[in-house]
Amino acid sequence: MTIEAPALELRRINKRFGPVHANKDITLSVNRGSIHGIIGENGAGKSTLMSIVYGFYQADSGEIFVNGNLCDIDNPQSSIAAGIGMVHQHFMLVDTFSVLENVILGVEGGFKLADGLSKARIELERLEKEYALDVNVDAIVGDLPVGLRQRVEILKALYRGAEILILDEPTGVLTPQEADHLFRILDILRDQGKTVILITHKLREIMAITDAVSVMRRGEMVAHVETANTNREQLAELMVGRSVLLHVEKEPATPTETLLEIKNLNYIDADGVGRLRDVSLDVKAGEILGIAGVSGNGQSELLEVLGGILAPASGSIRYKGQEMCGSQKFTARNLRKIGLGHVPEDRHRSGLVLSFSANECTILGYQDSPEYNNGLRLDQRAMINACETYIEKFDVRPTDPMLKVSGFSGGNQQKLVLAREMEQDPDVLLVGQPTRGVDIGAIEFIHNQLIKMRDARKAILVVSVEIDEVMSIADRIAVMFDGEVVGVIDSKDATETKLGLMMAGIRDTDALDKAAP
Amino acid sequence: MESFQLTILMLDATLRVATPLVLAALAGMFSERAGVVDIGLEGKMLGAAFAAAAVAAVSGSAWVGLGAGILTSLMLSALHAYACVTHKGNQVVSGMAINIVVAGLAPTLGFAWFKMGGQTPSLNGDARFRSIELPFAEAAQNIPVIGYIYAELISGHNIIVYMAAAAVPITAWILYRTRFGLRVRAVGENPHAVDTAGISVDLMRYKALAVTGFMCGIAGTYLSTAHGAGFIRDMTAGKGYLALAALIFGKWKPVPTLIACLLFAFTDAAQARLQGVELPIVGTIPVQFIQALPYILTVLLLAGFVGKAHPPKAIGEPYIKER
Amino acid sequence: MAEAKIKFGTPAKIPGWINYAVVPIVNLIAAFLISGIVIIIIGDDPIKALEVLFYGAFGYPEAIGYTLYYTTNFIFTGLAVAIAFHCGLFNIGAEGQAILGGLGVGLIALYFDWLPIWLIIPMAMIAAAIFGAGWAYIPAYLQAKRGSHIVITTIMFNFIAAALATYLLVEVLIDPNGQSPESREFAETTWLPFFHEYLTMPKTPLNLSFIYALILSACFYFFVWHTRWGYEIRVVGQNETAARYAGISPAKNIILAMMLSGALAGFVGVNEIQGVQHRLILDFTGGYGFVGIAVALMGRNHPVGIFLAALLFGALYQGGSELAFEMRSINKEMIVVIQGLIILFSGALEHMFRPKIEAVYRRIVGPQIVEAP
Amino acid sequence: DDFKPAIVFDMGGKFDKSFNEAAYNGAEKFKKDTGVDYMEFEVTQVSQREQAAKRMARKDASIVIAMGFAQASAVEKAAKENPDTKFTIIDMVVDLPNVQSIVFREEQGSFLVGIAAAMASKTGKVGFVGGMDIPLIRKFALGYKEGVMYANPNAEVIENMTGTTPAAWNDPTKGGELARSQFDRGADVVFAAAGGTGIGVYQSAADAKKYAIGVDSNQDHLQPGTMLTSMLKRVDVAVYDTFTAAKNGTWEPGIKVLGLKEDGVGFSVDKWNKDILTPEMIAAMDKAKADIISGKIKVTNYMDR
Ligand SMILES: Nc1ncnc2c1ncn2[C@@H]1O[C@H](COP(=O)(O)OP(=O)(O)OP(=O)(O)O)[C@@H](O)[C@H]1O
Ligand SMILES: Nc1ncnc2c1ncn2[C@@H]1O[C@H](COP(=O)(O)OP(=O)(O)OP(=O)(O)O)[C@@H](O)[C@H]1O
Ligand SMILES: [Mg+2]
Ligand SMILES: [Mg+2]
Repeated sequence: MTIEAPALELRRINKRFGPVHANKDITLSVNRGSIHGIIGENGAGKSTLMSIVYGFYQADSGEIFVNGNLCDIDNPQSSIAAGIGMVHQHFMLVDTFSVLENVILGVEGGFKLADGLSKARIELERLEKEYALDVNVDAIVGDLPVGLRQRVEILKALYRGAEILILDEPTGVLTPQEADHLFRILDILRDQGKTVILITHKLREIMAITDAVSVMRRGEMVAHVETANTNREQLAELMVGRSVLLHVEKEPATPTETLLEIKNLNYIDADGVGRLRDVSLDVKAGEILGIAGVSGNGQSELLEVLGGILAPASGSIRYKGQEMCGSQKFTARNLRKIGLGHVPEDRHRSGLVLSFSANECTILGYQDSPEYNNGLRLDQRAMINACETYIEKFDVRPTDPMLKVSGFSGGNQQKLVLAREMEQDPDVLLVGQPTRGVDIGAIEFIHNQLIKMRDARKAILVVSVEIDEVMSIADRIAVMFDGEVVGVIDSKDATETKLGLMMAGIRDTDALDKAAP
Repeated sequence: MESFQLTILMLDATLRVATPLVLAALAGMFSERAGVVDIGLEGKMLGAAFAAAAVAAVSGSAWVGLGAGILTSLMLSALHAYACVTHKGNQVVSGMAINIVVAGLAPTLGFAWFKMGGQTPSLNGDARFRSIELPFAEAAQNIPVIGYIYAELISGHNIIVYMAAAAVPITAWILYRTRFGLRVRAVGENPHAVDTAGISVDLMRYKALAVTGFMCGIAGTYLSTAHGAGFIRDMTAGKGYLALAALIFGKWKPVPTLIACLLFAFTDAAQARLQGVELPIVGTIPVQFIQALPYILTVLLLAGFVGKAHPPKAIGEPYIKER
Repeated sequence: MAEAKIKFGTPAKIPGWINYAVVPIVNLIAAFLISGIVIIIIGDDPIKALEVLFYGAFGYPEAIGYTLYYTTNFIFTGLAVAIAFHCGLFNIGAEGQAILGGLGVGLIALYFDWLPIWLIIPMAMIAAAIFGAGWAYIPAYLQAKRGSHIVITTIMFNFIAAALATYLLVEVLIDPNGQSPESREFAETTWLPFFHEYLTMPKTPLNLSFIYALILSACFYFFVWHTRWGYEIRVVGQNETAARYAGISPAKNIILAMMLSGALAGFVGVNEIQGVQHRLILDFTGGYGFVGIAVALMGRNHPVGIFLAALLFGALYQGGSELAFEMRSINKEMIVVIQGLIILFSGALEHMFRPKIEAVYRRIVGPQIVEAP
Repeated sequence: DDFKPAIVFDMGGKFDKSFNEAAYNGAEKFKKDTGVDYMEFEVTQVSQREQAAKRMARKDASIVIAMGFAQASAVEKAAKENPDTKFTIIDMVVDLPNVQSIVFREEQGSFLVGIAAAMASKTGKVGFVGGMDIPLIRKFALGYKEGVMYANPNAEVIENMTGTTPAAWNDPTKGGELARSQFDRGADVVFAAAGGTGIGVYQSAADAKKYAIGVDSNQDHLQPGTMLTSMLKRVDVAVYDTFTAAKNGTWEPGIKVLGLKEDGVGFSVDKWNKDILTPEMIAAMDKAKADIISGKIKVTNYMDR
């Protein structure tokens, strides 16, 4: 038996960021032509490790072997030369450029762009065919949905001749369909002999597609297993260091009065496109209404209209019986006073001010509440106390309320936002993408919190692109397509196929029934 | 006919006044498109104006002066890059510091060298860029309209005016059609993307700032050895800031920036002719208001017609890899 | 392993005094070194120059009075630029707003001087604030509602303010008995009290405005970090989307911040016109608005930092004039060079020596081992 | 030996190519002739005016010359506080027992060069370029205009001011453009009273082969061949004489008006303009000068409107 050198081998990698030892003596071996998963809690050091492999950061010590050869990787260029490509968690694309321009950036092949562009166009066509990666190469990247942007990133790597492709949480922002498509692409890549390293928080994906898994915890590599020899429960335990419940345990809902009632709601965006069309929904106290749908079908706009950020074109919204549309009170500020909580979809863009300290972020949106104000003064003590309570209740790490939130990991940032909105004890809670980019330990926690709120007779509306998530926490599920509500079903009756069809815009109940098992 | 001729002459003045603005604004375009704010255009121009005039006076050659102007401006640009790129200093402060240092240093050196109160000797002959008569300009003079336009407006400028005219398409070509331009634009939009593509962000910014320095050097040289004939302290008189305003006004794009520069220059040329003119109804408008007219007009245009500008996304932020 | 530990041991935490004292001092020394070289080139004694500069700024009571008087102006413009910065705005218009502030003081002092002293003094100060704020309002409104770039509009408004002031002083407010473009002297009841009227110190322009500037600095700190309005301004400045999500109107806060900024800049008019000149004149803003940008940035937009930066520039202005006075070869241009070099080294190149200084500190203290959390 | 003269220049600085520079030249000449050094200061901030005047007094200056109208209130304060120090202010009147005020009749000199301009002009149009629009500059402009009209009642004067900030005194490119715009409109002689901005005006005139008239000091050498003449304002002489008088003990407080009669203003005739400034022009100017001195011609002083 010939021992083929592993495609990638890491030996005793160490990396520190100030006081944080992000990677401790990491050793890893990845076989050629395999898909290798890496999992771990938020802040476990996965992204750091991969950034080191890609030459973006430099390890304090340690060695990297590619195909058995010691590689001195000290910048992305040397890593690209060694055949490594990386798709970063936050895409490294220039939004104002076309796909083509993004792909050739750095490998333009000559001073005049025209030559490089035409060469790249041909090459990209080939790659697109070979790996089923269709994108319009002349589209402006900023206009593309995330799924397509990711393909651009993959194309970028392949165009540079990557043999080893690293993907950092690629499905975090993808719809299930997009994720499926991605996995098909990864499969093809593997079949073509490429090596894929996949970082993810989703055990389902690990089980579905990887050949082997490595688990990281607190900067250390704690386990390597063959995917075939493990299961989700075991992986979860390895990751978090305790056993994790992967299913949400909940009693059936006992909804009572309607707290949020939406009738014929329409919203037209700045470009004159109707983003919400005659949406009618209601949420009762004591239930969770899940909104499923492929992202970009009006869910974001629905949340922002309900949150008082966007002004609807027409329709009616009643909070606790009070008509909001056309009312002076229909502002984000007043809605909070009336008893609305809103966890936005994107914590970085709207939920937090990254340069603020944690305690300053805990009053975002509630800055004029009497609780935090003492006459003219903002009551710093009250802010810190509240923040400490949240940190304690929601198990946020690190625990210092004076730290800048940019220094918290995504999961912990999400917990801070959730804590802020939930602890104000709202009657109606809007939640967008509750667990995006969050590790499973935290997911479990967040889901339980939502159920607890439901059981405290609150009306909760959850928007999520994760079908699993919607199915497991929602009591009723509304599916949106192209700005309209395709249908509302009881989650007991929901199946993945049925929801999938609805998400594609199919209303025909016969077809749905037929699809039902 | 006379008003036609006056209009042409006014446009002629517009071109002369616009030249340093165009060169400086395009210079700033490279820097700002690469993500580095450059309010040091003023200082670079002033430095170049001084060096060009001083060297031209000594050497007797405007071209040698131009070389000195460019070299000086390049050095100042390198200083800006050293502060803001290498040491991640604040770009606005660095630009201001350069403006202030040059404003003091140029006359100080000028006084030490020429003992003429910080001024350089008056330049004449080959020490100054002279007007170029284009072929047949003389003959065309008498052809109505077209010939007159050719002779007065197109012909008879100094070489740097033509350089400025050429700089617009060249800049557009470099920015949009070359590898260098692609990388400059990328580094100003998303330096992380550039870094992960294996290109050094710092080096790109240095290069872009070098181009800025080069073009600013020409702009400054124009002031002292082409349009004027010698250096006098503070002779840029805010043109660097005006060029920056034109750049923003033109939304960081070559042709709109050119138009903004021409507009500024035109209002400037027009206000000279409006001073003291009796207007119907309002009578004679106070000189100060006529002089403020270009600025008022700019504000009105900005408020009325020019929509929101989208500056390069990474502008003003020093690039720090480990975010 | 022990070796590895040492290698990866977290470097000792850099104490505050390194950052807030050693680094700035090293930067200043560097600026003076380069200035010294220039002074040597023009043939004078740099050590003596430094002595004169320092003595001129702090060496005797009159010098201190002048230094603090300049400092007052820089505090006002520094705070003005800083409050706009907190809202994510770049106010280059402090110069024009200061001109308008002076105009406000002048109009009240010229036309309402029959009012009692306890009324006219605060009225003139309020007028300065209102005029400055009003002048900032237009660019702010255009930025908030029409997206007109505030950097351009404020630059333009500087020119327009200068034109307006020149027009008024040449045509309207000019002292009918005088020949220069300035108004008549104000009635004494409108003057702000000088320090030398109450303290035993020589006559200097230092007046009540200085105390006022210090009080405003404290208010600034309180407002920006300890009130909901300051909080909202900072949210808008850091993240407009988050502001909208939190029910904070970016437009309203942009206008508020700019008007506060304009009002602060307008107080230069209080110090100069009401405190010192006692008549409306041209050019009293003397570039304080522009230097305010450097003051705010060097002071990290924090009132304590702004005070220190303002003091530095105040000292430079006053010490510089002493230097120009005492040393023949050093003229006003040379002073400008020194000021520029200080802005360069303490502002733009502030990080140049930091890593080296920190490295030296670490070598002295040695590494510390801290485990990851 | 213990005679200590002092001079405070105003904002333009001692190398402003006109007023302050003329004073500097006068002071330098005094230093050369007598070997007595003088103290000096260039004002850069408004508040420095008072500070400088007082500091000179404190340093035991025997005589302090303050340049420019803007220093009036500073001189007033300093003079009151230092009644034993002699002050001379130029271009403005301060009525105190220890202050001498020297004012020039710029309008008279401007009147004369206006005559030359009108006579040299073939088109009947002449130009005027001022720095900032302030009363002093209007004084120049008005006298000039009257002179032009006196020589040619049909003439037209095109008048331009450079700007509204102090930068207007140092903007040669703008000055050049203003001059060109006047040439474009038919003017063929231009008179600049604009400090450093004038340099650009003269250059522009030389480039366009038109005539220009200098101001304050004799600027004819700047562009030999196209400088028609210069309107002289003998600030240098005034400074020199003031120092000398103070040294000799003949200095007296009060107002000193320097017009044509006192040779305080005038025009230049020298080797650079001898080919352009024709004997007829000189004769006309000399005649007007005599008439002004005798009171036959009244030139309006803008300040006395
Ligand atoms: N640039 C940096 N500066 C300082 N600390 C950093 C930096 N990058 C990462 N860290 C720290 O290193 C640790 C590991 O971070 P890393 O991004 O590798 O985690 P991760 O496993 O990718 O987390 P996630 O699942 O949230 O993506 C974290 O504690 C983080 O705080
Ligand atoms: N300046 C910093 N100082 C300390 N830690 C940092 C810093 N910047 C980033 N980090 C850490 O680096 C890690 C990775 O950052 P990144 O932006 O990828 O966030 P993330 O945790 O992956 O969140 P998300 O998945 O929501 O994007 C985070 O854990 C964050 O705590
Ligand atoms: Mg990560
Ligand atoms: Mg993450």
